[in-house]
Amino acid sequence: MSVMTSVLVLAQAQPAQPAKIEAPPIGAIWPILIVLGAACLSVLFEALLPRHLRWPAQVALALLTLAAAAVKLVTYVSDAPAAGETAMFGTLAVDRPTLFLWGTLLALTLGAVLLIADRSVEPGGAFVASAAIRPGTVQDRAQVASTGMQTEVFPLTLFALGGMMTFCAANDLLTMFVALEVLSLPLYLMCGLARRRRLLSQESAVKYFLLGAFASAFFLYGVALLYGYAGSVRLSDIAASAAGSDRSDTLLFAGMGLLVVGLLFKASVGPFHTWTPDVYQGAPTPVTAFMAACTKVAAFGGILRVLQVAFGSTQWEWRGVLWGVAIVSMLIGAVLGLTQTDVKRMIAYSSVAHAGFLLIGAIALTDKGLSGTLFYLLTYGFTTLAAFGVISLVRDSSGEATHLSQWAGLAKRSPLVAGVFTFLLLALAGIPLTSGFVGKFVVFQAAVASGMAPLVVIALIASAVAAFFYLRVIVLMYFSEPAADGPSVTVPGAFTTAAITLGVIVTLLLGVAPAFALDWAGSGVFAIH
Amino acid sequence: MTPTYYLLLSALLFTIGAVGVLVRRNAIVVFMCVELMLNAVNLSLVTFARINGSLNGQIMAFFVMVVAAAEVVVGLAIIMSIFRTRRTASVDDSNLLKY
Amino acid sequence: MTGTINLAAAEVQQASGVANAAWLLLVLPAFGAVVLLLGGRRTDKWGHLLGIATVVAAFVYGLILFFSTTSLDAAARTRDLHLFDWIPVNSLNVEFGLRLDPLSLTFVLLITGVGSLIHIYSVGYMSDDRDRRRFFAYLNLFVAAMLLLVLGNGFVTLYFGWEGVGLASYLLIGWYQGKDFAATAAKKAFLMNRVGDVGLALAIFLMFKNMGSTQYDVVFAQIGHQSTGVIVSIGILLLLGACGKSGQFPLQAWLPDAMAGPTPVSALIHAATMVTAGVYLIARSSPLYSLAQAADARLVVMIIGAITLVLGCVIGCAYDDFKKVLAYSTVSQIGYMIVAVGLGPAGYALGILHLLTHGFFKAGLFLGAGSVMHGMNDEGDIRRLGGLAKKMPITFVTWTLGYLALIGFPFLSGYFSKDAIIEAALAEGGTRGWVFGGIALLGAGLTAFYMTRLLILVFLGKPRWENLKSADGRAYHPHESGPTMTVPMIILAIGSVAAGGILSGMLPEWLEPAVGKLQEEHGPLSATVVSILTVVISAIGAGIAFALFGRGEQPVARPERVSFPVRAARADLYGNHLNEALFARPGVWLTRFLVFVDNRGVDGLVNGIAAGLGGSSGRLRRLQTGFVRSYALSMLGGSILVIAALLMVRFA
Amino acid sequence: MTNPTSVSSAGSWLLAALLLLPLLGAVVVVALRGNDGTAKAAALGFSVVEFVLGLVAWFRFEPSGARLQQSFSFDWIPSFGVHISFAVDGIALVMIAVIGLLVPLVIGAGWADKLPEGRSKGGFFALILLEQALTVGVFAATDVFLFYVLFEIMLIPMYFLIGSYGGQRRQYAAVKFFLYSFLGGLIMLASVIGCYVMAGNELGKGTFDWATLVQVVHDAPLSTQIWLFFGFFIAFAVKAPLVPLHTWLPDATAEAPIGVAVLLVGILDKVGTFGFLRYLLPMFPDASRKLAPLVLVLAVAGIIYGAMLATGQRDMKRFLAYVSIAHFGFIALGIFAFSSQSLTGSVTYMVNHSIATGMLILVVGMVIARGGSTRVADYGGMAKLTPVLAALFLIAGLSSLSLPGTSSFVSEFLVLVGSFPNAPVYTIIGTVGMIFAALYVLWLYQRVMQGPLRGNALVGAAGGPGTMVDPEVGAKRAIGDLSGREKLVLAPLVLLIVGLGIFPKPVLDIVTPAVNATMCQAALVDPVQAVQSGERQLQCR
Repeated sequence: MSVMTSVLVLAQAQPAQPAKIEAPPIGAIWPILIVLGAACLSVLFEALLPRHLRWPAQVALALLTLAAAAVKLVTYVSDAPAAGETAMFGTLAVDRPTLFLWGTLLALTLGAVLLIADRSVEPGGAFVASAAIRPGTVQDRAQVASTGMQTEVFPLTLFALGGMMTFCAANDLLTMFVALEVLSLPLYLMCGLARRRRLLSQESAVKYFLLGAFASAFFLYGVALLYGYAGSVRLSDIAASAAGSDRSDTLLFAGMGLLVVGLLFKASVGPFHTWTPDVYQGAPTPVTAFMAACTKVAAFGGILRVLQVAFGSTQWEWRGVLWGVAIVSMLIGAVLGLTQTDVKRMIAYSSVAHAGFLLIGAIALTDKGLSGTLFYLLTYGFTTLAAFGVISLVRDSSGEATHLSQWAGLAKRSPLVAGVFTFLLLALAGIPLTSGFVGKFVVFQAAVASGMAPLVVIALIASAVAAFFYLRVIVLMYFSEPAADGPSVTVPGAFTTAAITLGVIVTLLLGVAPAFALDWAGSGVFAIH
Repeated sequence: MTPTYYLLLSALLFTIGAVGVLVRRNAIVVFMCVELMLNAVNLSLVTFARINGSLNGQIMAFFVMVVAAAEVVVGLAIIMSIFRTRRTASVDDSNLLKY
Repeated sequence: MTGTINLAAAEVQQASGVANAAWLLLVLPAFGAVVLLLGGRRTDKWGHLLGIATVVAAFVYGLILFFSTTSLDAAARTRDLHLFDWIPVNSLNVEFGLRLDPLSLTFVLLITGVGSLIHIYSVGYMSDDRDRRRFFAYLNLFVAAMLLLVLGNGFVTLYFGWEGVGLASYLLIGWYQGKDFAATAAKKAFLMNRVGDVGLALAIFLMFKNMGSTQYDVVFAQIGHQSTGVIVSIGILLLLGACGKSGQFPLQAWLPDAMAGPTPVSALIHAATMVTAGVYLIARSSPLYSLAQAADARLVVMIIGAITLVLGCVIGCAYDDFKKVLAYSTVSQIGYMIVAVGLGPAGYALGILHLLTHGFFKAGLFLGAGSVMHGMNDEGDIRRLGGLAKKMPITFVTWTLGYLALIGFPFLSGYFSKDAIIEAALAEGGTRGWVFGGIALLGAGLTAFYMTRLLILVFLGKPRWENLKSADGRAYHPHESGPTMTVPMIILAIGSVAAGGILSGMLPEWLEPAVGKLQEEHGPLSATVVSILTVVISAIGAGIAFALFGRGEQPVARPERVSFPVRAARADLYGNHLNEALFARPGVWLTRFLVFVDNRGVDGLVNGIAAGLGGSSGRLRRLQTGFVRSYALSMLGGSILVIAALLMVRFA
Repeated sequence: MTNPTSVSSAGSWLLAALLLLPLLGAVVVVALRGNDGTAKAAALGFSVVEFVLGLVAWFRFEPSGARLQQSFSFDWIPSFGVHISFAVDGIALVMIAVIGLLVPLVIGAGWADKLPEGRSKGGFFALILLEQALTVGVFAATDVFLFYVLFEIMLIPMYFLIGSYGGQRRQYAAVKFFLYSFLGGLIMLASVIGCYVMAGNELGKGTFDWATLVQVVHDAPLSTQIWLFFGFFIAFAVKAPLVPLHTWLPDATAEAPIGVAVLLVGILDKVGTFGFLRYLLPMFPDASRKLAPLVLVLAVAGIIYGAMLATGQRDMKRFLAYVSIAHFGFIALGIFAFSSQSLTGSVTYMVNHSIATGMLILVVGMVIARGGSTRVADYGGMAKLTPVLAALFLIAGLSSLSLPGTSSFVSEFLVLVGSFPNAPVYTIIGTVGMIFAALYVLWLYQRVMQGPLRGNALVGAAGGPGTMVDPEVGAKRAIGDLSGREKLVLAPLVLLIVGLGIFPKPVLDIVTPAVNATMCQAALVDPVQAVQSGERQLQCR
């Protein structure tokens, strides 16, 4: 509940007459409250429930929470003010983009929770029975065979989700910082919880944590400098100061630079992506799915808001720099993806390239750019989620078989899985009739409309390069002979099936009939108060 | 003595922290360097609060401390688990994931 | 000069009456070809009869058409039969129609007449070939295409027939397709023809560009209004086409090789009809060549004709292959015709006259050669023949008549047609007249020389074959051919004797509506003098031949130690070497080079980019060292860059 | 005369059926793939019905009617002004008819092919039917977005057709094909977006409707037009393919199964030249005029280069690819020579090339099926063993070298005669290409069909040297001439080659109005006006 308190304290500092404080209107932020409340409840479950009840209880709680939050969200949307409103004394802005992002996050988390909860693909689930067990020991080998799992992953997921939702609604930088930590810290932990290959899992946790903390420091220093510049951390105040302040612009731009670096890190935009491949590879696959889909959504939600609300008026100074960043990110993702031999790492580099595409939409700074980026996030999230879901199915005796050579001839073993994965890869490549194409299209369209045609051409070339590594997997699956002792495809249980199906259906639906989602994404802009 | 010196000191501390992250091998020390960076920011915040004549900056510094504390909890847990496994806290030993 | 021509062009009537069925001329032989080709082995038994029947029917219809035309006024003899719009696109309308006028009807009779004879001859000649049916199909195909060539009422229909006869020629030259040399000769013929066709095609394009049509009536009506450049260009491009088809310099090399085909083919296609299509083309385009502005084009035509004339004679003197000597003879005789039509109004009719007489005697000569080879195990080396006159009397007599006609023995066909050309060339006047007349006279002498050599070595002298065996090991048993072969030879021999005399009087007048009035000009020498001179020179040539070859034994093996001119002539005056050196070899090298460029250069670039990306990817991924501190470093570096850039943009 | 933008929706059910039937067919055939026999029969049935539908559409098309006929349209993505709208003009119609013709033949030709292990006939034919549906869509789409979508989608079945059913290096070829086309397509996407944004600026709301975009874009400033032109051009030039963007084609053709090679060269590649006509000329008339010399250089370079490389190939299928490259040079020449004759010639060239080269590929496939090798050096003297095959080979070859009397002549003649007034030098070089055409066709015919028996398979079938049997008789027994099925596959092509060579008017009548409308849209005027009368004159409303 730290967010709540922080918000209250900060709010008290702002008004001139503290006596007039009223109870904050919370109708708009029920979804956040539900998620965070459920997270706390979930912690209590861990503490109080007997071990064998925890898993069912946690799963039920998580699913119920998501459902309740979604219901609240939907009921709120139906009569929400079109221009959006602020809540919690202006620290949270609940406007159309926020609502869209919340909806996206809730839906993606549903998929992620389903993957996390699955206990059929890997008997007992993808998570270690007890995080305290040292890898390589007798206990470790025992826990691999056991069916228990560390159910703390559920509260951690809910906390992270709460942080993400707050992050994209945050209307001032301090709230944003706190939300950033709330979403990050659980993820650091979740990365280290894999049942198998624990060394890799722990390593990824350490790397993610150290780099994440490092990036947070940058972010925070940026906040400080901007505070120094504007005298406030509220986004609208910064925008107002940027329009006419007598302070040195050095503070503004240095602060902005540091802030943006922190955000870009979270969004795994190159060259701040270095954690991405290692962490994606090392983390348990359901967590990778959650991280890849939801963190990206939240981070870009924050980036969009910061750039549009706080720095819209200075865009001519910084836009060129972010052009460069976008190009670097696309090229790094596309080129380094070419030679990857691990499926998860490959998708990681793909996500770096996608981050570059998303950044193009984010720096378009138009309504079209906003709605396009939002739509892209939606499409990308579901596709990635499903892709990692499929990756978790291809296994051999030592767990997931993520090395590409093990995927050779998969289509002969399991045409369905190969077909689904092919479809998802094509979506990632941006082939028409998949959501990936529509997403790219709307983003690039917005970019061209705001005069970034050269950037779009580079992006398209990068897409073509990236298409190669997606194709390589398809070639391996379809046109190569399977290895004699290759991996088998596990028949997934209901949870994983549901998650993959969700992702695939959304990918297809948004590719074939994207109109309704485009309308949602374009239904409103950021509230500036 | 103008507040600018505090800002410079803060920048210096931040830089020292950043360089520390780059040059130190021990995970704990690296993590302490990150803490140093956060505290450098705190100094900035307080200084700016002073310059701006509002309390917000100081309040924010408290927030940062709380967050840093939370980070320590998580961070030490992670570092601990890897130390137990590898019997070393050197971050350079964790490089199975690469290329 | 132009007035009469344009008049002729303007007075195109619509065909009516019997002429309405002129499409039968095309359809009959084509029908035969289609039935024989699709019918397969089922038609083996009667296929050749169908082939003959269709061509004879076409001949009969041609005769009826001819006589119905002669009954018309001279002015009404030029008629068009519109069949359908072939390629209509906006301003371009290529009609599929027939032009029925004295010129085309003359050719119709020649083609179907000689064609019928050769069909009949082939029944005997090809009796041993199990694919005889297909042979007749091809011959029919040829007749149909050749008729289209001469009957078409526009340059595109002419082009259709032009390439169609090329195809038939290709198929028939390559008849013995199991043999590489036949296949190669066929390919060579087609290719060299294509070179000429490009000229014809470009001429057509020029016509469309400048006159908006490719039909004879429009083009000939408009041609007078065009600039000299256009007229000369079209004239020379048409000539290029004629060179290809008629084996004229510099595209003469394919014709001797074409003798790889069966002998009836050589007679029909490569002597009597197809190779004279170039002459037809130029005569057909007389409204163009007759223009005063086209004088340069005419000169080029004459030069080409004259060069070819001499070239053919010279090489003909050196060859030892029966058919190839005849082939070079054809080349040189067509040279005469080209010279004639190059003379313009003074020569069109003479060229056509020589074409017709040549059609008779050269076809007869080839059939005779075929008869000899048929009886001699397909032996074509004249050094291995000799003394066949007694064994093959009919062949000998008919052949000799053809021979006499060719060398211009007085009052036989060649005498009328060739003398007239020589005379007209001399009448051109001035140096030009002397040069071309002189060359033509020289050619007459050479012709007499090599033809006499042929006669002696084949029919007279000692039978050198008696102690030899043919390549497949059989002994030679020369015998006279059967009636299907001898009858056509006899008929052609009669033609060789009489055609010149009959035609020389009537033809110019008959052709007037098509090629204009024959303008008889009188040169420095009178007609009688020219005739006497020609006969004398021919006699000298024949005499030398008798002197050299008529006495004493001729070696069976070819003497290798010979003087340079003979060596050069044996090597086709280095025509093939030239082609080889100028086109074939550089072409091969260029192709190899381009294949290399395509694989290594163009595709190499593509694969290189791919490899470069892959390589840089492989190298860059090494930067992802796995050390968290290096990641932090890259982040820090990136941050510094971003901030520096931001500040630079702001403050620069 | 025709109003370039007029639309008539009469008979739209036909077009809808043309689009959906192969799709349905693909689904049915996949469902039946367990049983090869039924699946094959179903595939053939669907493709034949599709062909009949195509014929009906042809006869219901009114050449003098609206530019776009049989149209239908409904909203797809309203917020972006994207519609699912289809219609045909004369150019699209003839291409759709060709697709309808080729697919049953390809299915017939592939009837007895041996597929790689583990692949089913049903899957193969289903992919072909899917490809058919998509290509019909590409030609019929009148919404630029829809066109782009189908343009990219149609790569995927082809990718699998090459990659799953192809030869030794199929992976390389499939990926190369896909990436080449995909990159081209993506660059086109940039231009599509550019046009859309322009329309948005101009009209207040963006649209992808082709006719509207033509109106909006074709007045754009030259520099803008040039950029947009290049985006489309590169995509189409890759697909067509023009030199130097051609190197995917030899690999793809060489590795693809024969039937797929037919579809690739006969249909898929035509999308490129179709795009020249449908998109480049009307939408960017100024840029087209400005850049015509560039395209013409590439075109004639392709004619000569393709022809020379064809003669230098050792592999018959690669040979076919280079032959096609030369032919595409002619098509591009005609399109960018800007006369109604040359444009009509190019369109008919597209049709005739599909027929003639399609036949040549099928025939070569039959040769390969008998000799078991794609190398030219492994053949010789086959005409003796398989005279019918040799005859059909020759017919296809002659059509390929545009002998008069074959349909290709009509188109090549139109291209050249129409190009000459505007682009004489290029036309002359192109005409010289005719010689090369003769060279490579006859070279291949000689090597494969004529001369003595050569090659291990043939000589081996003859019993090898030193056997007592007459070698030819032996080989004849082992290597049969065409079967009835094979003859049936080739017969329609021969009929069309000859029929349209003698009487091309039915095609010309349908194509010319569409070409005239294109000329009007591009503000082009025929260089040669009619001499006889004004009625054939091109008039724009």
